[in-house]
Amino acid sequence: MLRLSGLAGLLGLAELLPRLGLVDDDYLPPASRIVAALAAEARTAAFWTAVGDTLTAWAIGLVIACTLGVAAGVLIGAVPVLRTWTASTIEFLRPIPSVALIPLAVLLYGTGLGSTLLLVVYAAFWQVLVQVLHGVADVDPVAEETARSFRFSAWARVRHVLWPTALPYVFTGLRLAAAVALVLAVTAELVIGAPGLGSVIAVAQSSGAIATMDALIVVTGLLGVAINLGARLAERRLLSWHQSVRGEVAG
Amino acid sequence: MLEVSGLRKVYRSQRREVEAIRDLTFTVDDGELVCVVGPSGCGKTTLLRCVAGLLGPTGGAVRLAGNAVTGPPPGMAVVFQEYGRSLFPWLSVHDNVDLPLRQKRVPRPRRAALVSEALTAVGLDGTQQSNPWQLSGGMQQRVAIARAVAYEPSVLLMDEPFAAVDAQTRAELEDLVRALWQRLGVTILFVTHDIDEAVYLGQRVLVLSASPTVVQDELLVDLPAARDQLHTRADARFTALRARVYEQIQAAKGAQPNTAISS
Amino acid sequence: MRRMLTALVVLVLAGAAAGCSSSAGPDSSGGVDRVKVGVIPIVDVAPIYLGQQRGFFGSRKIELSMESGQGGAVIVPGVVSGQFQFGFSNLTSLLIAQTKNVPVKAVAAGVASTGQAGKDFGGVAVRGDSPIKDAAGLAGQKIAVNTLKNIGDTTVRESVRKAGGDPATISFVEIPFANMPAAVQNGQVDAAWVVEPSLSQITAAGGRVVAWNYVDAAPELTVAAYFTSTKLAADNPGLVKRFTEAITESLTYAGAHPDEVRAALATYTKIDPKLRETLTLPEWPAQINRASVQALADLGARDGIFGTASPDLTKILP
Amino acid sequence: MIRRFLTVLALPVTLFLFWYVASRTSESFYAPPLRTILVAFGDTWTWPRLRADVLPSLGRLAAGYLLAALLGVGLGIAVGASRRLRAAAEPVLEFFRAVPPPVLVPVIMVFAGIGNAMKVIVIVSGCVWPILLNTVEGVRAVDAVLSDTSRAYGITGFARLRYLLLPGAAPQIITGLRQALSLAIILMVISEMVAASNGLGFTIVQFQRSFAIPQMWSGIIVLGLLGFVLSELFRLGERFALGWYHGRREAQRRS
Repeated sequence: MLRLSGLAGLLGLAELLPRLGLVDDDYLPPASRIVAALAAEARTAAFWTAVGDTLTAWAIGLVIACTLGVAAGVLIGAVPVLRTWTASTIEFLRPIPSVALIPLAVLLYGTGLGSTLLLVVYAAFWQVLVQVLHGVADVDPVAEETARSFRFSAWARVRHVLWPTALPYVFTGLRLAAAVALVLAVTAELVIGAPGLGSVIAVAQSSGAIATMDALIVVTGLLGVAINLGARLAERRLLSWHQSVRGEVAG
Repeated sequence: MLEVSGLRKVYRSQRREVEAIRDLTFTVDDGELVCVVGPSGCGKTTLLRCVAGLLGPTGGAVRLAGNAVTGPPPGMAVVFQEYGRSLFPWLSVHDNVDLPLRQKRVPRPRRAALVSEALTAVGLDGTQQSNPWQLSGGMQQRVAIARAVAYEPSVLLMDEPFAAVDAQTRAELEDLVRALWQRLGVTILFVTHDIDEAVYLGQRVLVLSASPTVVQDELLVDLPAARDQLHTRADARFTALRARVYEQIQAAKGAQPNTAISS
Repeated sequence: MRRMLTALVVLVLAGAAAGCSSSAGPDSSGGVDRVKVGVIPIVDVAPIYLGQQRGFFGSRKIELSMESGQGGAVIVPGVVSGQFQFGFSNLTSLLIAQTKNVPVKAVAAGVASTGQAGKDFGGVAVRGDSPIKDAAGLAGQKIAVNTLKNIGDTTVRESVRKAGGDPATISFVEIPFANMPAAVQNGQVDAAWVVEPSLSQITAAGGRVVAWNYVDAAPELTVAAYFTSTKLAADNPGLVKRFTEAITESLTYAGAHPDEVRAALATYTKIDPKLRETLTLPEWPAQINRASVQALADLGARDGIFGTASPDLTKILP
Repeated sequence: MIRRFLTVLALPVTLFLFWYVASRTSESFYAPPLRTILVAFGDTWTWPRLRADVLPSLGRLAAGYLLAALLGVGLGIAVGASRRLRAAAEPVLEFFRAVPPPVLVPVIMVFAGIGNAMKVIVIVSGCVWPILLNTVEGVRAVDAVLSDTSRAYGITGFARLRYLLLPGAAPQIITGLRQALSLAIILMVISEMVAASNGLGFTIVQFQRSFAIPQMWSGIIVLGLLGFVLSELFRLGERFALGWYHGRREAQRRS
């Protein structure tokens, strides 16, 4: 009940501000008009195609980013030399805004799915990589030494010591990456024009259809809430064995 | 004087209710050292948290010097079992002891004297600027005791303070507590699951039943005030008292099985 | 280990490059060329959608698909890299591209000004209660344009210049067209150079147009054009010729059938139906007006948007 | 020292050399040889340019980041300390977090105009979330025993904030701040893509639009360098602020 009161309050505020004339309702329509626009959109097939396109780009991008991030993270994390030698490069590449890669993306993939994927993967990859590196660094030296004393092979050490320790961190990374991937998917579509919710937002914007634009923005927000809920649920299910789901939140 | 009368505590979660304490009544006189002992899971910590004002009771009352305890009362200090978690890791040993005094608005020179006296009393000279996590477990618990002592409480609550330190340190700390008690004349309520410890330290021992908890037995420890690890523990009277407490606890375990009330 | 990583990087890059080359160049299957055109989803490109519906491209064995990109920054690289075979861009951008030796070439007219003050699809608008009465009054004001150092600011300066004001005193600020109605209404800018449909939104809210910059810049100004890469122009002149014919036919048809244009807008924009019926449509002449392009080049050179270079019209125009 | 320098620089130098050699004969208009980019870098990022474009960007970045930090930590502590507030606020926060900042720009413009305030708010609106959500988690994770100890010793009100909540949540707050830093740089670029007349993001976009591709690439390198320098500074600050945390972790691992 309480959980809904916050959203209800927000909705009320969004309705009242324009109604009371505090902001011009031409440029920030009241919530009821946005909801009506949303209902109108939801009746069109194009809207669902756009949602589908965005989610497809999100999912594929996330899978690629996670696979690469986990592989690279375990590799770099497990070999100390690699770690020291790559640290500066990672710090250099990580903050390069994915939006700066837009020309490169268009050059390689035009305005297709590939462009969106490039930006999504680039942004999400670092989230996973950094978390995996944190996780690998957290391995208990005692556990590591125990494994060595029993003459575990390198693979077995990765499998039975390193991986279980890093797993909660990996999940945190996945959750962060899932959120960032959605933001980037919509941004890429918005700026480049690749098919998806973002490009529909851009069309609504350039057509001056402000209520529709706001409705679509609301949809991206709701998708974000849903993705976050799903990720948390999955994490809780899969990591219930772990005494404390450690690590970091949000991104 | 510390009075606990008809104390009852029920934990409510969404699905069920658990009665941790059914009915506890006892008093601790000023300057007395009373040990509370009971089987594991009997609600000792709940009792202590209620006395400390950290937890509101479901029924009954706790009174300190005639005033009902509704929140942490001034003049009461607590030493917790988890020394590693009760010290501020971001503050030095000195600041850990100093901070509560600053909150009490003790003037600066007096504070300096109290902190250094307390640290000397627990044998921690020269560690003032260290961080707690740089010390061993026993030393960390000494810091917690020093903090309580420097606070100059009229009542000191100790919640299984030595459960997580090694046996030798534990013996030293037990003697330390008795020495401090005798020197400062403070009222101490000492909760433990260790029967030997309870008998060795206390003037009086309260034996609690299993949960939901009531007072199972109460006995006076008629050992001489000067106690030491070697002779006191070898004393026949000590052994007899110890046996009696042990029997009571066994009886307590058998008498009242765990009951959870479904709502 | 590091070698492995390098190998991985190379592999990823190679994969990306392969993905790039595979989609470059038009696919020909059964004599029909599949052609992608990078367009901005605005009123200006209605003829190509209309021409597609009418079959002007199909009859020339061109299977058309429109890729909507948000502006020239996306469309030009797309055309240069072969992701799109053709693109739509305003002429000032194409002139800038030419001075930087971007390998592109215009193939057909895109959209043109109506040439009539009071009835053009773009102009400089102010709020109803603004003290600015005419183009001269714009001197010293803060004016919104969608892109700095491009067709908007150079033509607005010309309007002010012709009216006797000092264009150097104007401060331009970059705001997307869609946000201009709000920016004008809230007084964040003194005036905005704005095109349809945002222009109609401003006038509907009581705003006035004080300068018709396209009209002032040159008679019958060609604003934008369709272009291709020099590579495609050299490799496949037949396709370029067919595309040019088809788009030219589309432009002519659109010019003659404004009602069908308004209907076509519904297929790729979300412009309000009422607005769709009333907004001012641009002209769609079949030919690029060279003299007007020269005028744009001169204006741009005067404002220094080409740097030290000066555009060579013979290289960029068909 | 020299060894550390070598390990820091080895891979970047190798990669740059690789790029240099691989792009030597590039004829692609959009991927010019690194040589050309480096020449453009020298010509472009002169002192006046740095002052005219990088400084304003840094100013907005600093303002936005600090504001986000204050807001995020402040709200985060309030929300983290109150169960009811948390339940009501969480869905709203998650919602706003998921809205991509570029689509918020027009909405923010309606309220905040087109000046520096708008850009700062765009930066705040994007990078406040990791700080806020991490602070909430950090406050919730403050040790229960420590919290009890504080109450028992009468450490309440401001002192509770100063000595218990803030330092207790600090490791997570700092994690949030670190995540927010790289976000802030991205948002700085995004905010300068609209209604700007100077700034790093603005300049890069202008280069891109005017087909000055080597200059554009040099701008991206500047962004990377900026990010690198800021994250190094951050690391120094973190060592200082979280000395106790790292020390304790080390101590726990040894024992």
